[in-house]
Amino acid sequence: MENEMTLSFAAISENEALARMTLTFFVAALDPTLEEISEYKTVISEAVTNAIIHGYDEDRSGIVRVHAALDGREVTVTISDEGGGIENVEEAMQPMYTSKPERERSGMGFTIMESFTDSLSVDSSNGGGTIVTFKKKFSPVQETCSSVG
Amino acid sequence: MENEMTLSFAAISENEALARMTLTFFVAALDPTLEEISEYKTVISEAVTNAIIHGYDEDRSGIVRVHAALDGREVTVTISDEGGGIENVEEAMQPMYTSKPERERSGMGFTIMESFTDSLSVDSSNGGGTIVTFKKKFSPVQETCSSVG
Amino acid sequence: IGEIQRFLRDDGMVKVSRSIRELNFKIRHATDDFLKDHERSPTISEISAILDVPVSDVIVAMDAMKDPASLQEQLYE
Ligand SMILES: Nc1ncnc2c1ncn2[C@@H]1O[C@H](COP(=O)(O)OP(=O)(O)O)[C@@H](O)[C@H]1O
Ligand SMILES: Nc1ncnc2c1ncn2[C@@H]1O[C@H](COP(=O)(O)OP(=O)(O)O)[C@@H](O)[C@H]1O
Ligand SMILES: [Mg+2]
Ligand SMILES: [Mg+2]
Repeated sequence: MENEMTLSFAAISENEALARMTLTFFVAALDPTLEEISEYKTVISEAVTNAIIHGYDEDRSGIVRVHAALDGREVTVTISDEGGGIENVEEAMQPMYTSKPERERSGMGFTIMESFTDSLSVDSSNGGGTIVTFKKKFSPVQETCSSVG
Repeated sequence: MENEMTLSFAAISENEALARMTLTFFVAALDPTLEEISEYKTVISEAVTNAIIHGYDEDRSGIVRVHAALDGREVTVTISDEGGGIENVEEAMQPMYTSKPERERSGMGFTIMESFTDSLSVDSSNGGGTIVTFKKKFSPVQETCSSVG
Repeated sequence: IGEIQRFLRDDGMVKVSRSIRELNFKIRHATDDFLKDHERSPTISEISAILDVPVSDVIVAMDAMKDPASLQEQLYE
């Protein structure tokens, strides 16, 4: 199965749910397990929240862009912003690292994203925005139930 | 309330539901009535289907773009394609007119869109793609029920 | 109920919190039962078949239970 979509939206936290739902509907035809969906949504949620909170500092004039492409049972998703960027990506990806400790953020976003995806890459530079790309392969459909109409 | 989003996707009929769901989520915070939501979804569905079937003749390499902007309780939605376009827009908008009678299409798409929106405009030229823009204002939230939950 | 049910079918947009909560609850139970019987997570179409509700409703209800402070809260309350 091949398909492609892009969603872009104003950097307000209400739109995180919009992104999560749209991207879930996008892969629904692959009939993922509830566990896979939940992992996939968590990754999107973490990346989009980072773009809004860290990238744009919640400046609603910022635009977050999410691109998704399906190739067979694998989805490749890119979440990008044109916000402040990350000076030291390696440091930012360390478990527990957060630049906003005062907001009670856990610093576990990237660690969670890595554990729920098959691959994750982060491309960012200070002032130049951030691009997070991940791939996730959904398991083959199991034949336990009779086919559903 | 102000908000903005764009969804673009491959011109395949499966994505009509994706567009409908995403655009419904986009206005959900306004708490529209069931009737308003149903009208709104119908308009999006008709316009997106036209772009896929008429604009691109179901060539899946075509991209359909849906932009939506909220201003207070009014949403402005633009559905555009870069497909074949419409030679005579006035004729195309006549009730019952269809260029694909063999596909058992009703020719009522534009008529339905006009009746369910506050304004509708169609901008198209032969070979130059089509842009459909509509506005719909959602009625103020009624305080008839006490809040549940 | 008829109207709600019809609307639920037409895209998974329920306006009544009780329906979405009930569905929520049913999904959790069905998922637990399925896990016990099959030792794996059910797919959305399996849950949809077990509960006899459209896939889109399963997706919406799942999201609502995961993040109660989300958009769904506004949607269904
Ligand atoms: N899109 C982004 N733009 C700018 N900085 C980012 C972005 N995403 C992540 N960061 C930086 O990486 C750090 C770690 O991110 P994360 O692991 O999600 O933890 P948290 O969000 O809890 O701080 C953030 O604190 C921030 O400094
Ligand atoms: N996006 C589009 N691109 C090209 N032609 C279009 C487009 N939308 C509508 N049309 C033309 O306008 C006609 C009328 O559209 P509509 O009222 O929706 O009826 P139907 O889709 O049933 O034919 C179509 O048959 C087609 O010729
Ligand atoms: Mg984070
Ligand atoms: Mg039509």
